[in-house]
Amino acid sequence: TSGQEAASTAQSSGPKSGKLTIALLQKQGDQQYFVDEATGATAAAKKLGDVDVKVVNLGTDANKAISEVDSVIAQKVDGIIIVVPDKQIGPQVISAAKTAGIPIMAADDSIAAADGKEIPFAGFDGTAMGTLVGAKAAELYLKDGWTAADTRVLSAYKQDQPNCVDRVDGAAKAFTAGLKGAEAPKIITVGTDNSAPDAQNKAGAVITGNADVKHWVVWGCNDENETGVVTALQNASISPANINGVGLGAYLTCKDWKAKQDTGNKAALFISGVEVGKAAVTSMVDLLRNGKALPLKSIADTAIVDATNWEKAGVVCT
Amino acid sequence: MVALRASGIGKRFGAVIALDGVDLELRAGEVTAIMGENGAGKSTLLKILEGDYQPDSGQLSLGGRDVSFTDPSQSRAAGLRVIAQEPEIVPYVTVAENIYVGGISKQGFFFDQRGLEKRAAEDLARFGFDRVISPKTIGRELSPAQRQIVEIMRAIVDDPDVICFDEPTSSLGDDEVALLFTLIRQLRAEGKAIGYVSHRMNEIFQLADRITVLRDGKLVGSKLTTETDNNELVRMMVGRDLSQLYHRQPHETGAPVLELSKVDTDDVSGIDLMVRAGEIVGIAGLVGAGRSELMKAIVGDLPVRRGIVRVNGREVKFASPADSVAAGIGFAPEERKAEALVMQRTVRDNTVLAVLPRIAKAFFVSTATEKSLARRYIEQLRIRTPSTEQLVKNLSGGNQQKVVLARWLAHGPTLLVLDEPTRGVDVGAKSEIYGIVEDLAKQGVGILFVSSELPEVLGLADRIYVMAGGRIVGDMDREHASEEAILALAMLEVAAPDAA
Amino acid sequence: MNTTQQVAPAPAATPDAPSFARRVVGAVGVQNISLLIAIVALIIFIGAQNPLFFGIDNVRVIGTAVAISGLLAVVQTVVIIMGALDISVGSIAGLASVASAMIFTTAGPLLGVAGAIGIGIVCGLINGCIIVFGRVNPVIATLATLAAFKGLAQLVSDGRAQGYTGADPFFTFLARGTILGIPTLIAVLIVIAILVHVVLRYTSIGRNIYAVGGNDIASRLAGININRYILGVYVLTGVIAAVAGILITARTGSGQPVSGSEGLELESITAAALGGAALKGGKGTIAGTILAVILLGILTNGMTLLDVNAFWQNVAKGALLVVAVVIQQLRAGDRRIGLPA
Amino acid sequence: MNTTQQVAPAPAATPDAPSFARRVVGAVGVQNISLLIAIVALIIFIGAQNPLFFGIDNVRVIGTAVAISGLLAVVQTVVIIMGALDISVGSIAGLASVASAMIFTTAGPLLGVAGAIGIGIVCGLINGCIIVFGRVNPVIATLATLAAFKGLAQLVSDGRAQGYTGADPFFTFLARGTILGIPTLIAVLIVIAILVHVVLRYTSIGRNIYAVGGNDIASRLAGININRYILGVYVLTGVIAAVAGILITARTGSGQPVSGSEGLELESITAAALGGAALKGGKGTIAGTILAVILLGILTNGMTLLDVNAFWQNVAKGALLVVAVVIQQLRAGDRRIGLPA
Ligand SMILES: Nc1ncnc2c1ncn2[C@@H]1O[C@H](COP(=O)(O)OP(=O)(O)OP(=O)(O)O)[C@@H](O)[C@H]1O
Ligand SMILES: Nc1ncnc2c1ncn2[C@@H]1O[C@H](COP(=O)(O)OP(=O)(O)OP(=O)(O)O)[C@@H](O)[C@H]1O
Ligand SMILES: [Mg+2]
Ligand SMILES: [Mg+2]
Repeated sequence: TSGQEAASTAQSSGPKSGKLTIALLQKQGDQQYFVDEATGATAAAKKLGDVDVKVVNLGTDANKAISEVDSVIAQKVDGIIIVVPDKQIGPQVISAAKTAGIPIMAADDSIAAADGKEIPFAGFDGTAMGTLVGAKAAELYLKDGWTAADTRVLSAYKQDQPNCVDRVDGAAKAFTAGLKGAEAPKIITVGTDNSAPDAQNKAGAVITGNADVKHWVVWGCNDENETGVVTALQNASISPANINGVGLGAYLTCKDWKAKQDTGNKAALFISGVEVGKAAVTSMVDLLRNGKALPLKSIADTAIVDATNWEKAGVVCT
Repeated sequence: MVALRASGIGKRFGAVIALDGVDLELRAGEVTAIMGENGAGKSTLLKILEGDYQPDSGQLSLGGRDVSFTDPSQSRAAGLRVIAQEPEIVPYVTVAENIYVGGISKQGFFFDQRGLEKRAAEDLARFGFDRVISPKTIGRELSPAQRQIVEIMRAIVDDPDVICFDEPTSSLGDDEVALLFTLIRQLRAEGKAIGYVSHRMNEIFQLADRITVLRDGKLVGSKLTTETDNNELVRMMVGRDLSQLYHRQPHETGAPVLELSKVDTDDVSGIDLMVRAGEIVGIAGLVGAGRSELMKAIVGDLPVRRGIVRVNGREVKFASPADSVAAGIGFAPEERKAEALVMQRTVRDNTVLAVLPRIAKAFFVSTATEKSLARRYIEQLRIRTPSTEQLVKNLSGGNQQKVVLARWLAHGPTLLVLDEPTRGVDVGAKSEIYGIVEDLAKQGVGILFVSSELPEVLGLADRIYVMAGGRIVGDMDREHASEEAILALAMLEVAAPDAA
Repeated sequence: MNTTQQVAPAPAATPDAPSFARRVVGAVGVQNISLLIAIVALIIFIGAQNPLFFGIDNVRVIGTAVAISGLLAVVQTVVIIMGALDISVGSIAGLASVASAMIFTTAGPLLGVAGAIGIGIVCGLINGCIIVFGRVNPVIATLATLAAFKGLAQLVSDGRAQGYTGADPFFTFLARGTILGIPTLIAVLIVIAILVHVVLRYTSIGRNIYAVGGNDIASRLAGININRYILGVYVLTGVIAAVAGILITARTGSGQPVSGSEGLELESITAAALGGAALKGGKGTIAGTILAVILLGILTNGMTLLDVNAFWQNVAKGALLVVAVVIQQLRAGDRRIGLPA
Repeated sequence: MNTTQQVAPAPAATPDAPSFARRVVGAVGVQNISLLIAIVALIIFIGAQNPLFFGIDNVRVIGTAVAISGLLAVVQTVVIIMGALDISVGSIAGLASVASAMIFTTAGPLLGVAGAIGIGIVCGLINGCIIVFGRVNPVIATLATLAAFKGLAQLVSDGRAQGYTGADPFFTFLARGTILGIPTLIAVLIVIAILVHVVLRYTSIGRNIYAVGGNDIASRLAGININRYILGVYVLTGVIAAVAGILITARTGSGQPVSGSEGLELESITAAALGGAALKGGKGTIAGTILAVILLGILTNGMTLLDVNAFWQNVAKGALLVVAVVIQQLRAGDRRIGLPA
């Protein structure tokens, strides 16, 4: 066959009773945020009763994502929630699920079918995350009264990861916009492998090349990048007062705050993975049991947190 | 007719002058022996003929035409083959494929395993080697003798005009040597030009028509075999007379250092054997009799399944050679390249390998101590090497063998087990090695050695065991031993149905 | 002088009607038998817990999931038999993936495929030339090109997935079509595996690859042009890696510079080694490699099916790998000395 | 008996005052000379574009950046000299990193360090035992434990960064302190490199490691207990990998199960190979490896300093690696036959 056979779309026919199995396919399933998301999903399932959540780690592998979608379809799960490693595979994933007649929703990264129509989504997508981070960085910058001439922005991320690109691009845009017309400092991008030591190493070289800079604004694709750069700055004897780092995730930045350290990690975007997981599973079960359509966008709770309010916001610091 | 002429060949390796203006002629229908001490340059000369090495100076001509080969495939195409001193075997393919390696693609794109095996069987049968080796055996399971035969077959099946043998008999037993000689005579009769390198003098006089002698990389001269004799040859090679090969100093024997009673291993069975302090015990037998396996079992390399082994009166169970070395047993294995030498390391490293813990002070070893130790044995065994720091892989075959012996002389064992100790060693050095062995025995060391050269067994051993089919089939004192007696025993038993 | 029997006992040579079981073992090979046993055991274990495992759908899923890494494992086996290694296969696949999608976008599917394969040939040639003419050890050479080719793929794609092939009939056929009922992906793997198997086993080229890997000195002295074989095998690797890249594009619907191809080098080496290829060269079979690929595929699929946590999956995979190889080694009955080959 | 002189002409033994330059080359080694030249060329090139490169601060930055991978490269060199490979070093480092942070949180820094090193020993022992007693090829064995140890690290940490060591004086000293003006990280690397160098070069243990790598069977027959050496070297690797893990914890301020340690295996192998260690065993030096580590560190630092895009960095790194090794090989003047070692 050519593979293009019209999908005999047996659209999920009415409410189901009995035991439900929902597949939660996650990119980077070994990262803290996604571990939280899986925890939230499982917890919600337990609360709803008679629901099984099957958690699958896709790493950063787009090909594995396709294989695992096929796999859970063959296993006849009742619903699929997917966090794609790459938005571009959206059409393939969606059409596979549609063909099999299994409802699908996206989490954390929205995806669209071949016709450009986005499917229901839970979470908070990369650009939106970046926007909050950039805005916070701009706010701090203005508050401290820094000037473009003696300030540089360090933006650290893994450059071949689309999610990272979305985030830092969003941050850069929001930062410039948030300056309210003030001249924007130069943004230096630092390519890393998304780990803290590598961010620290790479930032070290950049700092050397910009020895005359007084103030630093820092953000990154995740907390590892941001804290790595901040550590490098502090190791280069730049005082925390001259660093405005805005983390993403808050799981590493919180450690400084918890220990009451004077730190350049001034704030961080906190997204509750637990809440995203809960929201996704709850809506999916609602669809399957009660036929209630999936909400097109359920945006999770997000908050910029800092040393004063991180605990209240629900950040779990291990 | 001169089939191959090399004139003025020169070759240096760094500071070592391996060949210096050497001339060589190989005539069609004649066997030309190339003789010389270890390191005289014989193998280097053959590798230059083959195109494996490029000469620094000189000219080659083949069948009257000047040639220069940059790769062995070219000399092969031109009808010249060299049988290397160290056989190179492809480990995980059959003997048949090993024999035709490199030639398979000439027989067409598709590979016909059955056909190849059949051809190999025929070719082996043609030269009588089918009794020693099966075309289906896998390369890495071959014994040294079988490897050598594969190497020989590889050259022959190509039907070249010029064939050079580099010490083909050093790991063969009398039986296979006889087959090989028949083969070489047959080739000579067919009008092939044959070069033949060997350290066994008697072979030269049996086989060669002409003899070319090298010394220190220079040509000493060429003679017709009929116009020369043993003594003159030795003089030409070594530059002096050798009074006698075996010294035969009387020595006292003491308490047993090694006793085996009813020992079985996977390859040998029912072995009773004893070596006393100060006694030289030889083991004779045909190739494949299980001698090497027995030696390895004694030193703990192969497991002893049943029976009792006593060393210095105490029962031992060696888990590995580390135990036997610690118990004062030294073992020089048969396959020096695979089992004895670390080819990429220096002469010094290889010499001191077994004594490192002893010469180390709190784990630290002094290079000066190592060097002086290595130098001592370089002198004593006349190892031809520019320095203690030469890599062993750059030594000539015979000199590599001497390094193996040096290791165990340095170790100073109470029992020395030697498997084919003089393999590839020149006459002069042999005589010295015998002298050293007898000196050791005089100092009370027990010596157990395996040799496929019967004269060596007869000349050196105080007592001789004969092995066949994995058993000891007889033992005799040197007074009662003779080549005939040994051969009769070795072959009689093998004829009996499935001795193992 | 009738010593023949003892001197060369060669029990395999004397056809004294071995039992059927023994003949089967002989044909499949000891190593492969262990793999088969492991596969059967795993199937029974997983199937007992979840009968869905036996569904024809699931068999297809496993097959398509292993197709891409299987292709690379097949070709890595050839490289390993030759005594070398190609660490850059994943990067070549990534480069081919973006190239196929980008060329496709402007010039259609056929040129997209042809272009990707052309790039695979060039990459293979580069690897081969560095090794042959630069005299660089294969591991270092391909470690270097692993970085270089990856960088190139990122450069041409700016690090992003490129194009959309999901609407193209040809790419859709690759990703989801079938040939005689067999999913195209699996069919491609089967065809290439059989071709490579035949070449290795029944042609002089294949036998010479074994010879080069087993003993390069012997091969050279016997007149085999080793350099030509090295170049040839690396070009083959480049081509098959490019095919893998095209399949990645087809499956994901876009050209992926890194995602989907990163890490394939270790996977392919693992499969080849588990399948019995000796990293020292000269030994290995396509059958063994394919069995290993199937074993690993079933393992991954089964663990997801049984809902094993991703972290436990790592532990279980490592442990199973060790157990499988240990059993293999024990059954092979080699002498237990020196460093294991 | 007066032929002796001719028989052993020994020109190298006679100290005929070789030129100074030749003696230097002899002491440093041909391979290392190429690396030194590459380093100097790179320094001049980068420094010419950005003089800040020469700052003492930047030297510290480079030094601390390479410390962790340098440690693993040193110990990987030992494994490679022995003729084996340890692919699991990164996973051990990750496991040690989380362990050190978790134990620290409840029991203080000393126990944290001790616990991590204990875990390193156990991991090394596991690797060694699988190889020695399971008779599994080192590459496959450590590929398997790469997965298993990583899974363990993720399991104990639940995939999260653990603890906070940034406020602890000891861990801060490791991360940011100095010893005699030298940053602690660099000092640790220097001390361990020198120790390993001395052991390899001047002790019977080291010499036996070279022998085992050069010819394991010959070493065994010469009375070396090879299994003990394999076990010992893998335990050493485990310990040093654990030290690397502790340093990762110190640098990042928390125990990282995967981040920061993944990929260290290829980096360490690359450095060792570039430094002249032969993957077949028996050859390699710590000096060469350290030079290679420095070369790679300068390259990464310089490219970031000169603002080279990460994608170009990959291409440049691959290309430079090839160039460096090709020059090395050309200078070594080995015979250009067979597969390059
Ligand atoms: N690759 C090499 N590098 C350095 N020196 C070498 C090399 N090959 C041979 N030599 C030296 O050249 C000399 C001649 O060696 P060759 O192997 O030709 O001797 P040979 O006559 O065959 O000795 P043998 O009887 O021991 O086999 C020796 O001194 C040897 O050490
Ligand atoms: N590496 C090996 N693997 C398998 N079988 C072997 C091996 N080496 C020898 N054999 C076989 O073991 C038997 C005994 O051989 P062994 O080498 O002990 O005989 P030997 O009397 O020492 O003769 P040789 O002079 O060939 O060493 C023979 O049948 C031989 O084919
Ligand atoms: Mg020779
Ligand atoms: Mg023998």
